Amino acid sequence: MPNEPDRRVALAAYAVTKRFPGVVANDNVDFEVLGGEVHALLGENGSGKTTLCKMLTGMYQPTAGRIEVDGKSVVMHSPADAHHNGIFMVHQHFSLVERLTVAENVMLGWSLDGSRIRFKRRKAEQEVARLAEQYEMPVDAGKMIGDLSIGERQRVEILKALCRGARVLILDEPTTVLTPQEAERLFASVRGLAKAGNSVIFISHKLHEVLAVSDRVSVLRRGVMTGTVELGDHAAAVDRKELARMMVGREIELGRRQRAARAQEAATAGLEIKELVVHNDLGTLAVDRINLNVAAGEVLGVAGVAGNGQREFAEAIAGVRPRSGGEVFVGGTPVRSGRPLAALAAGMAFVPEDRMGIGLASGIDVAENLVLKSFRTGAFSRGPLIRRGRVVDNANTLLSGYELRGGPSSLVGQLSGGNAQKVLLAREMASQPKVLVIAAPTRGLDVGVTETVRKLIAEAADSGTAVVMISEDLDEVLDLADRVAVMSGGRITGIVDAEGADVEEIGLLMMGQEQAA
Amino acid sequence: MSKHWKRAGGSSRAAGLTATAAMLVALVVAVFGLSASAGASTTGRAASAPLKVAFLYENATNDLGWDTAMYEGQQGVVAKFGSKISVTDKVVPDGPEDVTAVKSLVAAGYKLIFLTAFNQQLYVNPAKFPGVHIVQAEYVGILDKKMPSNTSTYFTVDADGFYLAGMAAASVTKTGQVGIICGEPISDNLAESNGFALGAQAVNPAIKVRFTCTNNWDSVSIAQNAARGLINAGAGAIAFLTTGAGPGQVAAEKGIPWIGYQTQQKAVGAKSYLAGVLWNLKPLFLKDTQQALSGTWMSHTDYVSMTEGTTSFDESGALWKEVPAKVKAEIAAKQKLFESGKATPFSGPLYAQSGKLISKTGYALDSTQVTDMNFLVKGVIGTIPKG
Amino acid sequence: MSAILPAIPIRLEKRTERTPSWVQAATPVGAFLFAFVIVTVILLAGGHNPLQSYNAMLQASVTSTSAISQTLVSATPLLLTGLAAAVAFRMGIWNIGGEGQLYIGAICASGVALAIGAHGIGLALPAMILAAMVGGALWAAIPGLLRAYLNANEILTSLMLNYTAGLLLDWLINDSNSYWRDTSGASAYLVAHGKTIPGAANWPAIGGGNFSVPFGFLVGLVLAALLFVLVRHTWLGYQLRVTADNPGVGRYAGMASKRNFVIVMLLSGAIAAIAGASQVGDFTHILDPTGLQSPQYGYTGIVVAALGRYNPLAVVISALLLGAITNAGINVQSATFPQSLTGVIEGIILFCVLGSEIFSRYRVRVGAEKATVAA
Amino acid sequence: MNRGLVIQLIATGIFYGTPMAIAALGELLAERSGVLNLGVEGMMLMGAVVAFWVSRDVSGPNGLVLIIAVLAGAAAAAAVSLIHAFMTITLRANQVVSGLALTIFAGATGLSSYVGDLANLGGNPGRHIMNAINVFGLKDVPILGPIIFNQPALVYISWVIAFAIYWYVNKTRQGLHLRAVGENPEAADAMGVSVTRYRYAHVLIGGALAGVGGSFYTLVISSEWTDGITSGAGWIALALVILAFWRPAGVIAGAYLFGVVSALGANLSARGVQLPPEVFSALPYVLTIAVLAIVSSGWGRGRFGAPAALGVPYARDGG
Repeated sequence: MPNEPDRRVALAAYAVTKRFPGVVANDNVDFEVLGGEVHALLGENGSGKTTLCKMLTGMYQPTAGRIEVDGKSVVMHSPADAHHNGIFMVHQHFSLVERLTVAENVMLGWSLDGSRIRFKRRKAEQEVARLAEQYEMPVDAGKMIGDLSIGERQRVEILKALCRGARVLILDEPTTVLTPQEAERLFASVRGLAKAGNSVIFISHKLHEVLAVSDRVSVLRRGVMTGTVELGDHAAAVDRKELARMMVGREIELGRRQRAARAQEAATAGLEIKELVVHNDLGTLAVDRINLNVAAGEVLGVAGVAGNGQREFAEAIAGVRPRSGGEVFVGGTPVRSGRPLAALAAGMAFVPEDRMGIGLASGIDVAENLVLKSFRTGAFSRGPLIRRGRVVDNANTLLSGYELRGGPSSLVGQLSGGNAQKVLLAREMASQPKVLVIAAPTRGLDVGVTETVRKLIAEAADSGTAVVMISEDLDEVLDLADRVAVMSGGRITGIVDAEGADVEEIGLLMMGQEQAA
Repeated sequence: MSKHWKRAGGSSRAAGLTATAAMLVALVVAVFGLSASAGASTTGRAASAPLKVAFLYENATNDLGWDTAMYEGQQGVVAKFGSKISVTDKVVPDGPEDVTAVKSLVAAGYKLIFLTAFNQQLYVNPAKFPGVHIVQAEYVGILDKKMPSNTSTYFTVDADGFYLAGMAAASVTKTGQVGIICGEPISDNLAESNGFALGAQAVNPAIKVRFTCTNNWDSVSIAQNAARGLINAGAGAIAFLTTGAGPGQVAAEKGIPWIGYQTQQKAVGAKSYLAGVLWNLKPLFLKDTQQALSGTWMSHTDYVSMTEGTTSFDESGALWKEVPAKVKAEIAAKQKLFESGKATPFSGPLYAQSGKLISKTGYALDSTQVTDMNFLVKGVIGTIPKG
Repeated sequence: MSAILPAIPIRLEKRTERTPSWVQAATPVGAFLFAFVIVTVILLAGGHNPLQSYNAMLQASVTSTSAISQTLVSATPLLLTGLAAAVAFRMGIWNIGGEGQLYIGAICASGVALAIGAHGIGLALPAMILAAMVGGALWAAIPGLLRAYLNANEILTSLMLNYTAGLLLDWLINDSNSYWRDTSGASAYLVAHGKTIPGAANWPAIGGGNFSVPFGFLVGLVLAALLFVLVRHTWLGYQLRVTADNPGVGRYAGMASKRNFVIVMLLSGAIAAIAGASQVGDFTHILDPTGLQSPQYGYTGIVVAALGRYNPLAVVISALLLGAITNAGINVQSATFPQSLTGVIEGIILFCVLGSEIFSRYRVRVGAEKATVAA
Repeated sequence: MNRGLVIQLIATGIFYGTPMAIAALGELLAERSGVLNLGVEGMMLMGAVVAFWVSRDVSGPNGLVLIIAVLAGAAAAAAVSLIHAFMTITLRANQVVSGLALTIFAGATGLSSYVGDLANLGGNPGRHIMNAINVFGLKDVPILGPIIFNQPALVYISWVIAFAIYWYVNKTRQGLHLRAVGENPEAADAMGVSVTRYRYAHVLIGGALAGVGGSFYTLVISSEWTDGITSGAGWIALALVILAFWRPAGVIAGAYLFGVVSALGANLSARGVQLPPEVFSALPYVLTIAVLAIVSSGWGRGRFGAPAALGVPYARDGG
């Protein structure tokens, strides 16, 4: 049971506004965090919750309004100012230096014993080990960050803040990289911190987490604070639909996809994977003998915590990464390993998780990105030359289904995350693929685009494409998929039907516990 | 979606680039144009047209070596003829830009041009500038086997000067060894090195003469490296044929007597400066300028050394006092013979390093044998790099 | 957002939309004006009359046909090494090896000229260019392959190869009885030099009287046009642009980014080598180590490419500009106007244009961000 | 006899390696902060010309004037490196092109030669020279004497600088911040470390040390000024930083190796063994390419590779 907060306002923002060129990220927001309280900040991606927290930590300066610490108005120009006020933020992608040890990362920008110059490595490691013990965040202080797992890295991030005497700790979507059990242990630590008098701001867009850990929850939608709800002892009684409405504004039919009654048809073979083995860039085993079949028109969800081989699995199927072993068949025909063009020819489409990293060339304009896979067909060339007119026409026809800000000649690098995903999907769907492999389809997209993307995936499946959807967002997988395969440690630990699946069981599968055969 | 994006997108980027190009060119012409009209022309001719004389150097004229010696010649000409002539000089790194420089000088009306470096002759073909007198240090004859009529040249071989230097060095060395840095293994350097060796052997027949080539003309650090090499190998006194006073500096630091070359260099390492083989090119340059002024200039080839007074032996070194009186007298006597042309360093018997007899007693090498010398004399430790 | 000078309320704001074309045109012009002002100040400080110096520089490089021909002599190698650097830098590949590739091109071209030059220009000229391109491409292949397959930084490997090529050049002429060295005749012992290529192999210059365009410059113009079309309008150029922008996307789309990287490096090396062939064919007609190494055409070519923002057509203009400045520098040079001033002027122009680059990516905002703090 | 040659070679190697070592130590710091500066040759020449100017014009006790000269050279080179810092850190210009521009602007045919002309430094020798000192009178001790105890002061200062850098980078908080700024500027920024200030500071220190290295040529090796007197040492310094895997001790060892190799040719030819000098001169460059290939391939990248953010301009808003 969360304890009784001591009513002192540790950190607050009054009438705070933040304007970026062309968008108002926060509009006249009031937000108070009491001492010793776990205060959740709930909101969809793009609702402005991260921007608000960046202002609370001095990364950004508010365009209007003021920030108060312990009742006094403060102006913070940099994270260092925030640190002086005891405010620390743990980001989603960690800011750790790969080639330094845990102790060195913790000591960065801070002095252990107040000495301005000397940095004694051994003493620092002992101190960090002691603090790790004290906050039950076990981690080896002498190891290089490069050699740590994702969970350990997150603990180092939190430890960095605590060691520096954080009184207000802001956690930005911490559980996305954790298994349910690791998330549970995190909630326990967070409650422990609160009991010790610190305040914790818990940013999330997952309802069940918020209810499980926080004393109060404030909800942000499109940069406006729609309300603060007391949870405390009657958490269970809170109306979830009400909170969702506050978060999303209108009754989004997030309901589950109506399964076309297709299960009975002869399951024409879409994608077949036999004994797939793949290694990652460092040469270690990433995918360990996976066997899967995805029928045409079926959506197979692949759930699991990030970093369990999903990325290598997707890239190997799409031919971007060579397979160390096993076979892949599309509509019965085998696909050669490590040959993106062969996969393309076989009717494979691939929307990667890292949109700007692999999917789109940011320095090239939209029109030319849209022909990335089709320029070899000759439809757009006169001998070796590019027929610019044809390329732009193609862009216009493909993008007709989406309202895309900026024309075909605007650089992809200048598009928002949502628009980029639209361009990517438009291109991949253009070739009416037999198989669509799509990773993290809606990460970082605002609600409107998320809806469009989900509709597209559903349409693809209904039109007979075999869809493999890899996502860390369990709710999204359960909503869209027919069956859910859970990956852990590079293996498929179990396959369950999405209809009425038990989250607890999936959690265990994610943890690597093999499904009873 | 309307089609209007169709053409606009692609072309806007191209428009930007052509705009850039047009703007750039317009600016350059405008800015320069402005200054052209404003600047008064500076190349108007004065009343009685003075003869325009130019000197073209490959290195800065203060390198305390070859170019400084040439510059002293230039200053002699300016001092002598004053307002009757107008003199300029240019420093241009060797390469096609030598031609640019000469063309611009000819266009500006220069009638007498002194080319001071061998490499310039790889590019500037005097035959292409008929109306201009061109004076060169040594005629290399690459572009034109036969020397054009508008060219004259002087050929400096200081074997005699270095003979005297060899005598002095041999008399003061404490290690029974002397050394010489030869720079490029070209014929006159070999002749000067052999002169140095023969002079040293005249004073001390058992003397060891170390010879090293750096294949580099003007790099200070390479020449100094070679000087250190010689001293480490035991040379008790050193001389050098590379340009610049770098090796003298090293010798002074290690207290080893050294011989300066081409121009007065003792300031660099005065305390152990022994003597110097100095150039005085004024007589040559004055003759050419006088002839050009009086219109009686003809092509000529001078073969200059002590006899013509263009090479002198400087005895103003701090260590000169350590040369035994007997040797000083012999040096003075030898110098008079060289200056009067009655003697040459290469009088027989003369043996090559391999021991082969080059010329019998009583016979001396003739000038062509000296200008094409490609061997080292007996007793010299060192090898001429291949080629 | 980061403030340039905290004191003065000027802020840089990242442009979120495409750079307007007037800005693209105005920035280099602004940069030149700014450089022009600084150079004038330096000339005044050095005791020179700026107008007189500019006038003399102008007369030396632009106003008369013979001056323009001389400018072309300096501009030709700069155009070729400029294009070589532009095509590589445009693709995000830092080929600093233009200087060494130029030497290798000169060695190959002079070798071929000595061998078959006597058979007439029709055969000699194409053979010289081809030989140079092959040599330059192979020399550039070393940093290319090391970077593509061993991930070795191409900046430093190509830099080290410049010196190695220079030493090879010295060795061929000064230290060995190599095929290139002239060991016949008396002059062989006066100064170490290479054999002169047969007269028939000398490259023709186009144009009569005292206006002549070196053949190498025409080759440069043709190359500039070809490269512009290649990069902008061909699918090979498209693939090169994609792999340069993001090798990951290249692999995803089935493009061999490693192979494309090496192709661009070979192309860049080949073009730089043509500059070497042109030096031998057009100007020196002999393989001369000092003549090739002292002007540092390879490094100045990078300056030319940067001034032209790596766009082949703009590189033609910046090559002409730097050629004019180099040429003018020689003419204006006298005891009072030392040759080193040209290097200073070139450096200032480059710094100003380089600095102006930022204004096309960022918008300048005057006045501090309005962070009003309520009482 | 050849034992004497070996001792001479090592002593000369240390002597000629020192200027390159000092400049490379400076470049090491700049690169550790993530800024590549190809202008080392230009900065060394600025240091050389200004140091010589002071040595020629300032009269006073030899030791004092030499100190002033070295500091003046360092300041001049640092001032020039400020241009590169402003270009690449504040204006985020391309570091490769800016570095090359610096060498053209200040190098052998640029500002350093212009200063030489203005102050008419050529041809007349400086009045002060830093000679080898006889440390504790041990000059004549058989083996170590000439190598260790008979070198000019700057050699011993270069050892102190190398150790100070080792201590600074590994044993101080600021050194830790420097490593973080070079490896992952975003992380350093998030922890309140000012990336811009660190990069400016270390590019300037790099410039100053390049100036000290340059002054070695006009105060120690010789006391005269010629254009481009460092003749390429700046480029070797760049190679040294890689050969040493960005570690100070490696820089010193590599520099002395280069010194010995370049001295070897001259010493051998003085003893009658004439080998083509180009072979010796080419050795260091070929060696660097080989080491670079090994270091950058998979095996070496983890421990020995370049700082991860080398050459990448940093801007908080993603640049």
